[in-house]
Amino acid sequence: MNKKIFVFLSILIVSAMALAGCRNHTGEGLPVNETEAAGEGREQEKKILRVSEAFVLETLNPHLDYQGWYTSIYGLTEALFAMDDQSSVKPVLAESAEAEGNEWTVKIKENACFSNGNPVTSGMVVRNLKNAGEINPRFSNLLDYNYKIIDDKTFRITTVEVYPTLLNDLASPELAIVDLDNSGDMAKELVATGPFVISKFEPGGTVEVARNDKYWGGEVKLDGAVFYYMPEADTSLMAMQNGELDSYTSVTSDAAEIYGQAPDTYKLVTVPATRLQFYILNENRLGAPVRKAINLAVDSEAIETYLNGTVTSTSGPFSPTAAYGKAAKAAVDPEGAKELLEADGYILNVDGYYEKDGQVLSLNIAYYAARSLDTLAALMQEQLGKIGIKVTLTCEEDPDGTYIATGDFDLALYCMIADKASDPYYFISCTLAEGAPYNCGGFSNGKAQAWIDELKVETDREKRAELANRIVQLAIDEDAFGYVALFNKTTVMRKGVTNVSENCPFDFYFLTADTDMD
Amino acid sequence: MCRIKGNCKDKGRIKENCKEKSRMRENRGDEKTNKSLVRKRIIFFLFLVLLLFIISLLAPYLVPNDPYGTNASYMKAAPSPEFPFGTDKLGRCIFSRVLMGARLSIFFSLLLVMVTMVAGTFLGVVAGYYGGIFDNIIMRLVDMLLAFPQLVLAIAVAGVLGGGMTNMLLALGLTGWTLYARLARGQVMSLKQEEFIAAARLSGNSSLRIMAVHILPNIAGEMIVNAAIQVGTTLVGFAGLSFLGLGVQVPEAEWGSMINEAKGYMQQAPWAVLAPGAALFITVAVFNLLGDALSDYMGR
Amino acid sequence: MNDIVLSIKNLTAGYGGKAVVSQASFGLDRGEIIVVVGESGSGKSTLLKAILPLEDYGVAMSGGEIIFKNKPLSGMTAAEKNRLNGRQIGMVFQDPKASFNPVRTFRKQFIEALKSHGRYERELFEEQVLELFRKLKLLDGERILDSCPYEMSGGMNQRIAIALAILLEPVLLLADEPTSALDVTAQEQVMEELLRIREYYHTSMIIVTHNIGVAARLADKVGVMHRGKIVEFGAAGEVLEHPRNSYTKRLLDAVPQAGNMAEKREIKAACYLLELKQVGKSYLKRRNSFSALSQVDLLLKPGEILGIVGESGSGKSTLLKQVAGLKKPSEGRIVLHGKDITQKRTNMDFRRMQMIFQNAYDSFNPKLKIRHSIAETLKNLGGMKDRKEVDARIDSLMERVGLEPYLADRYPAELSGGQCQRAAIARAISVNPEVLLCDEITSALDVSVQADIVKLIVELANESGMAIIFVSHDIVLVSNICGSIMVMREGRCIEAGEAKEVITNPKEDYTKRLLASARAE
Amino acid sequence: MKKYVVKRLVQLIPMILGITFLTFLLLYISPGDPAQKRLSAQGVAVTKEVLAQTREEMGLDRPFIKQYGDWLFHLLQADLGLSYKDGTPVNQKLARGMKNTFVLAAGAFLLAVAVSLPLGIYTAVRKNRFSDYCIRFICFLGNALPNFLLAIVLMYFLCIRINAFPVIAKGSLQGLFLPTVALAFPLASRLVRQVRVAVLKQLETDYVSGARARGVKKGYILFRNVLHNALPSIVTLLGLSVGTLLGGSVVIESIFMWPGLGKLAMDSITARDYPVIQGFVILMAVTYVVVNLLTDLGCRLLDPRIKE
Repeated sequence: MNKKIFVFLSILIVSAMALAGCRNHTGEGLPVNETEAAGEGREQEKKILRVSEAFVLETLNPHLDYQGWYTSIYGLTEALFAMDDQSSVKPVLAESAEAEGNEWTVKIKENACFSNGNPVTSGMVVRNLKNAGEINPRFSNLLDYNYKIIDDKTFRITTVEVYPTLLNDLASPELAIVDLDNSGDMAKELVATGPFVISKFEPGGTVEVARNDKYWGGEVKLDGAVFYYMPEADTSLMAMQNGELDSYTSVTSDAAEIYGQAPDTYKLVTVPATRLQFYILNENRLGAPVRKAINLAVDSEAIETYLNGTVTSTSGPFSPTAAYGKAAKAAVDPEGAKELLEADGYILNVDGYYEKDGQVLSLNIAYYAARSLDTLAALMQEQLGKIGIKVTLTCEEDPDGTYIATGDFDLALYCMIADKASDPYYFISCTLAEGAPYNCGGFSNGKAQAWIDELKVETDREKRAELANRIVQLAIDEDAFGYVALFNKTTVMRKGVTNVSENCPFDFYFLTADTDMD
Repeated sequence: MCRIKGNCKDKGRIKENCKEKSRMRENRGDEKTNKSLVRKRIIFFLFLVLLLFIISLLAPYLVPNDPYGTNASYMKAAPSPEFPFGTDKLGRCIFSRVLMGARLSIFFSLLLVMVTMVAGTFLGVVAGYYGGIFDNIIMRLVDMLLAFPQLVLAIAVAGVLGGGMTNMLLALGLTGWTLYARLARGQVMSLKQEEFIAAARLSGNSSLRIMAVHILPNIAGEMIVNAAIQVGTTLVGFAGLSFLGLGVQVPEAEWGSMINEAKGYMQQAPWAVLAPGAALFITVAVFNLLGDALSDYMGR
Repeated sequence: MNDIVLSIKNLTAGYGGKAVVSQASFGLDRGEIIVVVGESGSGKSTLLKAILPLEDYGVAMSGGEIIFKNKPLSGMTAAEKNRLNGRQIGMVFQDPKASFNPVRTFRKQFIEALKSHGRYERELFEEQVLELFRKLKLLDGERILDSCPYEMSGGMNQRIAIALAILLEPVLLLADEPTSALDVTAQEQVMEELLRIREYYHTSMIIVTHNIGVAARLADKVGVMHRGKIVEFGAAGEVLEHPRNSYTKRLLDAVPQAGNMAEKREIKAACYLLELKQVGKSYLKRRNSFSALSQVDLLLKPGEILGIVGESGSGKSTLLKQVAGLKKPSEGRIVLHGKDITQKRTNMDFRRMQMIFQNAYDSFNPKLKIRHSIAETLKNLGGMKDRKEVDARIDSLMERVGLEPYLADRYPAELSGGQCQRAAIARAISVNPEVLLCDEITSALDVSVQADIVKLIVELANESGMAIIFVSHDIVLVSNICGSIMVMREGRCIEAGEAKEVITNPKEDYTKRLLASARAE
Repeated sequence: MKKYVVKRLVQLIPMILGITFLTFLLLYISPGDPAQKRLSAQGVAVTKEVLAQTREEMGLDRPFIKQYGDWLFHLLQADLGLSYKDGTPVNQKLARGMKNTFVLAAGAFLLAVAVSLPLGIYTAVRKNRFSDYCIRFICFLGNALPNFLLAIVLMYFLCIRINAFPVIAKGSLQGLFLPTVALAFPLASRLVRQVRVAVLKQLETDYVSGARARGVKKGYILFRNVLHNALPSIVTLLGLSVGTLLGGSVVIESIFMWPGLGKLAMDSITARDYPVIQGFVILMAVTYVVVNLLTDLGCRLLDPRIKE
């Protein structure tokens, strides 16, 4: 009798498994579209590059929020100008741009045209700039300027006051130039000037692009590319090892180590990028000697080794290759730091911490658990502990709403993009200017403010760089800020994959016409 | 006890004979030894639970090296005599961190289960005994909390109070008590029909005293069984929340966050994931086994 | 010769080695009915279960043999035994609801049983069953087949169970207390049905019961069992009229006889102790109100013993709960000592009126010792605070109800049914109440134990002069002890008055029917 | 019957009001401002004027009660509003999340039921025999193993080491298998024990020994009677487990990169995307009530006695 039950039960299990399995397969409601099976992609004659990306688009409209970054990564859109590997502005759709005072005359390249063949006219460019100004609050200043169409390929922009970094703004990927008449509501289709055109777009899912045969900038080597949405970095690592990916950026330190062990299959390229890890010292709470001691104790080289390969230690906020990145900071000197503290009246107590009139010198580091700031906090806690400063850590789920806004910290960690558009003014105005959102450590220096005002209107590039260096050096010498490290842009490429803008420090470039795979 | 519902005649007569029948079945051969066998199992697992608890209490003293001490030279080192479970990405000794993690996980799980059991049982008994509006309010509250996705609660609380153990205790606690409330209410509703409750009312006991002396001891057994099983679920709950980055902050050692950290470099240092994973698995297993034995002892 | 269906020779059987039945032997001819009588724990149902062993009964035969149609049972293989169940030997259970799956229609369960024995022919089935129902006087068989067991009353379920057993035409029918779970009218129908079956199908039967009345009505031969041994066996008339064994004699005397009537005690007091005026209780059941009790009046003088009789569902227990204050009446008033206690009762009122419940085990908190439960009543109502005084009072109470004081330190589960009820009485009288409410206190006990409890209650009443309201479904028992009687039917009091008067010439025909079926017992 | 259904659905309204108000309150008082999150999504700092302008555009400067009131007003017109994170309609995001989670949850549910029902019955029928103990041991393992640990280990061994399954689900059967197993195994191990208890409860009832005494075949007893009567409690069990599954185990979805409801909820909370969270909470409340209602109705059909 029992045998009969057992046989019956096993049939039930097998049939149910099959049912569950096939039901998934045939179900129309499959979330992710059907593409060729994993692994054999490369054997077919078509060259399709498979990439993973940690961000996902809901619509293709480049002007909305940061979506321009991703349409640029997908190789769909281009702006008038762009940033080259040495983070200086180079013309793309534009031919040239001259400025007298606050009047800029911009000429568009003769052969620049959209993927549907229509030429890029100055009228269309101005409409794009206005459209971006309307829907993207960060570029609302474009609406204050007035535009004059001179002829089909030239137009003039008059800014309210002298605005030397206009070209840097025009180089931001959010100001991509799109054929507004034929792209509909840009929810599913997009007609732009990039080397690739959209072939399949799943909102919030996988994106597929194909070669733009009518590309104005010459021959496009790849046939197409697929961008998978992979928020979890470890999953990308496993997919790459499993042969399902060809290249991706922001490689974690652990993954970098594994790829490093197989140089013949994977090519790793690490370039210091623009994302800066830095801390703000609270001048209202900490005396100058203590702040200097802290800056002497924090050892960014050691931190770089711990974060093995994902960051490069730095003395200033900008990459050393840039003209405006020449600031310098004192070398690490724990002993010197201790002497400073002792000179300031602190005595070492029994359990190894400095004390002054009964009060242990204890610091509170406020941080948020992203971009390895948590590891940085733990490492700084240990390094400061070595020079007798007791450190407590507070993790906030949202820094801007808490310690940045209230200033309730001794040491505040933050990580942000310092060099947005290869010009120093943006970062300095956000962190060092009077009343700047991130100047919450009480830094105020008349001389620095004067230089900042001068930088605002200075048009000459060398003068701007020299001014920026002077301001940053002042902040370092006053021990108001501590610049720790610049995140690297680490790109992994399977053997034979070339030109995925791996040397460019900016995150918003990836696919180009020259990208190739064998 | 057999409960005969429906409209059969002379309920008393049946109950008497059913009791006799169940008593007869009681003293059947295998039933007797089975009971003592189960008792042995319970004592064995109680011993194991006690052992784990003692280890977790003495963790700071048993720890071979400093759980928070990072040293660059031993990053992702394989298990060795000096580091019994090897080291993690920052060179910290995993064995000591697992021990410290035990202190955090076991102690707070037990604490949470105690608190939710007491609160849940109390509210359940009140709802069950008084019925009417009490019952409605409490049960609607239970429904609302159960429908409320625990995830939203946990993360929202993380936002309001910041990460750490308090957040996890609150997140799991706010919905944890509902299980006991529903269970206690059900038990009390059926117990209320028993004649000894009527007898207690007739001998002048106040409702409070009836609840405390007569109702509570009779449902305590069931509550404890569920509490034992709930400890395991809470442990996994804690680990799950810190796995999502909502739980304990970085330097603290908690099994869930250790697994979360180590899953990145699982290929070079699998022990960094497996050690906390195994510790979590064993602890949850022991509590589940205890719960299982207790529920057998209570007769299903 | 070969019409001996079953012969048992010095059978010993029990559970896990402990022999419950020892050296039992008797023979059963075709068409003969043997009734085995005995109290609970005498091993009578174990005997039955030894004949038809099912693995979940766990009954093991440790000696003697059972020969069924001259083939020893013990020698049979499991397969042979399986074919025996239901086909050759039918079984009827005490709890009518137990023999059927409550939520499947009778038709499906009948077909299932027939199919298992390969005797199901689709066309013949309908006709075959309806014919059997007509024979056994089960009216509108069609409706029965299509309804579910939970919709039918206990009595109907039992009769259908017997019909199904007979449908398989077994040679032998075993019945374990078939009537004890039913009320009087249903018992009558079941007994008639069994007699009809013996007449049509000559099935021989072994019926086990603790009720002497059933033996008198059905048995050809009667066996009396006491602690696992058959102490007496013989023709029904001979064993019941002039029993030889002393235990049988004591058993027969314990059965309440209709004859002896308690003479009414002369009651001195002028005013009434307890008055109930037009008391009613209605429940809201799915919007239509269903009245369990309507316009009941009751007058109780100090020291009077009032009996309330009625079948279950007649509202007698509900009435008692109203009097005790466990439930509030929907209409009417309850007056105790001239004070209206309908809505509000003080501890003083509770002290005056105490109640004893039907199931002794349930009236004690299983987690507390008997001593604690009684001490609780003494502390709350008796106002006794001092520990030693309370313990002394409890010991004297235990002796008063005929229990050794050390039993007070036991848990309820460790006492027998009778002992537990005595402890409950001790608790009730601990605060010298003026009224003692007894809710079917004997119906869960064995006959012999029943008699002792009743004797104790009457003694206590006479001694302390307290009044008693005695609720029961057994009109004969009530007539033996009560001065006045109230008969209840569907929530109404249809007849009340002197015990003698109500018993000798009842006015309502419902009371007549009650008396008739009781006398038959 | 219909009246009962209506009554239960009406119960949904106070619950939704209660929960959404609680969520809104919790999110409103927690620090962090959606506008800030949206503008500095890529770590680019934002000036104060731009922030103020966006806050005003998104209506975040309105008082708490007004924000909740407006949201409620729109809800009555079945419009869940636009997501703060990227301005797409909330119901579009929820629908996509729901579809993904449903595909995964349905697969896991079917797999769990297909495995746990037969095993549960089998262990009940062969109580306390060797097979019962070892099956219960495996299930007990499943209970003690947190699903995220199981997921990592499965992915590590099956994807990388033996390369049996693709890491990117991509909707192919292979891709879906691992997350379904990782979700189904813990659920199945819990269900087996609960089904066993439910079936055992029926096996020990009196009518089973009654049927055996009548010589009814074992098969009839087990499948027609015992299982049929055990179904109501089994259905309730399944109802409870559906609740947890549809919540979408965030962990499994994030490890296997499956953009389901759980992941959506997690992201929208860190981004303080109030409309999406509210939508998610309503979805959960509705699911909870509907699932409970279905289980109740199922029980009523199976056991007529529950009517009263």
